[in-house]
Amino acid sequence: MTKYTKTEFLIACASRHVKDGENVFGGTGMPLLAALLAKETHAPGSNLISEAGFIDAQPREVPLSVADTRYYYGCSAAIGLIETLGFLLQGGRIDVGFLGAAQIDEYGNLNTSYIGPYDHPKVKLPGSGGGNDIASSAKRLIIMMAHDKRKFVKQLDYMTSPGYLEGPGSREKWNLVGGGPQVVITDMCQFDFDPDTCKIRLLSVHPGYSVADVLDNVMFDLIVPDNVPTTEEPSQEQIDIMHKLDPKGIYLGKGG
Amino acid sequence: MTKYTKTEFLIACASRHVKDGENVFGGTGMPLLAALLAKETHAPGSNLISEAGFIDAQPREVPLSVADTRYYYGCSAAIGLIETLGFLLQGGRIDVGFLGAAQIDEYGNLNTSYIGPYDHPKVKLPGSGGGNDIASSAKRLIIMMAHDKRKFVKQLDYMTSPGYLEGPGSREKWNLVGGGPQVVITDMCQFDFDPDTCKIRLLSVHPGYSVADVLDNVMFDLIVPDNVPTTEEPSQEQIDIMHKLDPKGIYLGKGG
Amino acid sequence: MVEPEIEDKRITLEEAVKKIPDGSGLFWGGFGYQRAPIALSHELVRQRKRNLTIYTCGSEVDLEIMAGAGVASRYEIAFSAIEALGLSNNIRRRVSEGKLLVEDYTNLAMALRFLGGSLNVPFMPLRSMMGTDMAKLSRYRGIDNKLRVIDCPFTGSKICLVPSVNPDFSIVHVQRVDMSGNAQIDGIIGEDIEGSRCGKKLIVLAEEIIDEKDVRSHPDQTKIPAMYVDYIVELPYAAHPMMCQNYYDYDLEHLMLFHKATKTEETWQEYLDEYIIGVQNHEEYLKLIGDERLKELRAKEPWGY
Amino acid sequence: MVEPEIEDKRITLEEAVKKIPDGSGLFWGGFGYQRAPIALSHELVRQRKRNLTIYTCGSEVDLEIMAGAGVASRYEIAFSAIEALGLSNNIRRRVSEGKLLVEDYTNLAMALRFLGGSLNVPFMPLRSMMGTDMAKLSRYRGIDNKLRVIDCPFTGSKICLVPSVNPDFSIVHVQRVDMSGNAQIDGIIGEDIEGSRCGKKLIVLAEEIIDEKDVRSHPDQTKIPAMYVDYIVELPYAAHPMMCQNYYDYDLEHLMLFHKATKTEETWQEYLDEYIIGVQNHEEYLKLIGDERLKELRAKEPWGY
Repeated sequence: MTKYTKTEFLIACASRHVKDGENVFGGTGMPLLAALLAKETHAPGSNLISEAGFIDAQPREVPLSVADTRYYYGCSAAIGLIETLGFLLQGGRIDVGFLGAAQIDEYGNLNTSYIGPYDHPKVKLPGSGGGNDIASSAKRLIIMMAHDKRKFVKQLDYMTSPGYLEGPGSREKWNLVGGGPQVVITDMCQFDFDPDTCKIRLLSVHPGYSVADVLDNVMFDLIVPDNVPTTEEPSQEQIDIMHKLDPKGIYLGKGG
Repeated sequence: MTKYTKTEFLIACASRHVKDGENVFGGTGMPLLAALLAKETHAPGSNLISEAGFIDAQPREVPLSVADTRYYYGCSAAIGLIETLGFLLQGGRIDVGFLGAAQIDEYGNLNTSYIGPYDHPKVKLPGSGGGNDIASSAKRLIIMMAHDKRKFVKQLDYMTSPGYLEGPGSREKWNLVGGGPQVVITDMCQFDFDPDTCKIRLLSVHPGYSVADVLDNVMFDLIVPDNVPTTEEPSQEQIDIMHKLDPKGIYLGKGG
Repeated sequence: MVEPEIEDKRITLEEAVKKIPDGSGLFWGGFGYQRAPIALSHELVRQRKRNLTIYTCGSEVDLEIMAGAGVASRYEIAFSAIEALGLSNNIRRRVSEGKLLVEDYTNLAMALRFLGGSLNVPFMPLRSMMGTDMAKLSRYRGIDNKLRVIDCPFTGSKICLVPSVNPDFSIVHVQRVDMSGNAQIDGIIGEDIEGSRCGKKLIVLAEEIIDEKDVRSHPDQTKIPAMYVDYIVELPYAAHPMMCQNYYDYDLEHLMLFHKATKTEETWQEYLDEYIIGVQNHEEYLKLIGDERLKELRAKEPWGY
Repeated sequence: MVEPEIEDKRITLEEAVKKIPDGSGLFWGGFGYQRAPIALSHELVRQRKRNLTIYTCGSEVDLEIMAGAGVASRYEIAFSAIEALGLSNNIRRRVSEGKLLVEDYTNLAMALRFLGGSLNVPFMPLRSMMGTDMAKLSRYRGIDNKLRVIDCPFTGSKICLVPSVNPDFSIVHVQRVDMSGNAQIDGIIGEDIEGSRCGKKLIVLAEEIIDEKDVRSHPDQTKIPAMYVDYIVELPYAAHPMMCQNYYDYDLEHLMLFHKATKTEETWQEYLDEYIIGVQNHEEYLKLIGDERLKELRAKEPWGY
């Protein structure tokens, strides 16, 4: 059995959701490593795009910012936001977007703006950035979150980015370009969404966790299918490639 | 006395309306030569812009098209229409635009689209191109036309580009960016516009023509001031420079 | 690392035009005398395409060819003439005959319609056209579908909305492209950035195919990333008798011959027979123009023409 | 030929900042770690500017500085964090204290607001924000002035309109500029094309002044033509501790020191005293960072960082 850290597990897990030939908004951090790992393994023809303006990037070192010059060398075009978020994303040409969040509700709506009431926020979070744009217009959304019960809420403090909003028909009502969330990856399990109700559903639990663990750690009702498989573990090859991509352990951690 | 052709006279006359430091849409033909002549004489700091995307152009040979590569060498930027017609022109940054027309009415409105009724046009003309954009948004408009009585009409067959529309307050009503026509230069005279009524007014007659000639050759009422001066003639220096700019006589004619 | 297989999008001009069904809408690239996709208009004629709608700001010789040969029946454009050379005679005749319908916009309006299409929004705001017949008369869209003048919900002032365009195909002619579609354009871009992104399919004509490495070592020069591009046609002198910066100048002699030929239906039909229908393909057309003439037109350093 | 006198628009950083009155609105250029006008935020602090409104997509260290030092009281932005390093601690504190009001938009919404301002139209259409709290809650503009969701007059579908921005000043940091203002930007442009054109006055910070001939021999590289530019400040390492492609990398050590310092008000005030208020100008700041460190950060070929 391969030895792996939690971070390595999550990156390998996320990378499997990227398909060959897809146009991917990678951002930074774990999603970026997941997208790069996919490109180095099963999806060599995927096209890594940074919203700052880099198209088909092939960084030799992991960038710290979506605008990091590390994205430049070997990319096929370096343009700007109107191109990436306007022409490409809103134009319906982005297959996969990655987002994180501080809170998620049962329809996959996300909060990255405020903890506490809007009028007197306890914590100002980073805000949307391109997140609402990506959640509105990417064909599929992959959400990566730390699994803390207080983050899986019945009611968001603030809805920054649309999942399925109020449920079936909501995205259509607002004429949104993209298809909505496909999967939520936490350090405990994977969720997907029930196509009829648009509600969050358990997809798989990670090794070492049970369905009961997950149910104990969400604050909303959760659809649990009869059979919940165990999430696939990373291969040694995946782990080795990750560390080649992040040799300094910027995202993977020094311990590796 | 300097000898000159009608074309040389008109170009010299038009060039005097360009001031130093101004941003000028030059186009092609006589207006272009007028703008270049101004730059080579009294307005060295004027900025010649082609709507195709050339900024601060300094062509060594006269271009035949607003997109002619002859505009490129030595210009300071080569961009596109959104830049020139959007950011610069609609943005209110163009001081002078030049236009020609097949018909003009007493408010300086122009027809460059159709002769005859719209439903069964006798002649399809070039259309607006950037003309309506320039007439809407340039701070001042300089109009150059061949003087044929049938062109100076009470009622346009089609209004392509706005002069003062229906008169005082009309441009404000439509929230137009630019200031409207300043001067009309024909091969017989110059017109300007009465600031109170926005109606066309005789400004000067060219040598060899009388006020009566002009009155005989317009189909609308014309404001004629008590004193109508004679239009200034071109200098030998202006003529020499023109021919340096158009050595092949593309616009000046072979006879020179 | 797994090397991705680079998709080769190159096809022939004949194959490209076969993909365009009768009745299609086409964004038409180039501006004025620059980078006009003339060779593609020739092949549209040879394949006897019909009822095309052309969307562009101000193409010239190509619009004359497509109107004159009956390929296009609708133009949504701002301008038709050969600029310094004079009026578009074919278009003038076809309009009078009722065989060509022209919906008139301004250059900025068309550029914004392409920008709106690229942004996937239904309209763009504009401060031209208002107060004139351009905002009152429509040839075939119907005036409410041609544009709307509204009171701005933020300022209360008048503003014009023009509907976005997402045509079936975009046709763009560039200097260089790699075989996956990353395209470089030298000099002015006219409305080709927006035009290349607004179409449902994009066909790129290029003077030259370059190596992917040349693209990736100068990413700032890529004006059209490969992900927009469906088909590539390598086609030297694709713009003749118009110009292509850093490759060749316009052929003034041929342009004048062309313009003269369009003056009557009879002489136009002769031109059509000799230079377009009478040749099998672009290579034969170039032979007719002659190697020597083409060499004379080659761009000289540092002028680019 | 009469040679035009080339206007020299160069002024010092101190002079540039003196031109910005308290209460001004500023477009703030750069994106993420790239070409951030950090040095200008320092000088705003040194000159004790107050009540500025900053318009940008997602600046980072500079937004932290201006919030932390009390220079800005309103942000219309999409994002605030130091990306990989973590949250914006100063902004978080100032928002909780009620000293900083943040009006939340998305990156695309802000970029379009600048595009609308550049085009001199009152709004731009957008397909984000709808259905979420971003379209329901406003911090200070009032919701009807923050955006409008309307039924498209052409399609009947929902579309969001965001109001254009024409701030008093645009601040943009570029690699190279000639002394009349023609500016070249290497690599990604973020929202700086639109941002540089939407302001009433434009101040350009540049790493290097180049000769006008170098501009005019490569017109395709001019990203901001001189006619938009009011003032130029030549300022090497203007983005430190952020990066500037082809000139220098980010200073990760200093960035981490900065981020750590913002964690408490006390340590932030120490940073402010030592690195910003405690130095006379940008040159002294650079001395504090040290020549050796700056040399280490210099970009290496062919990577550009």
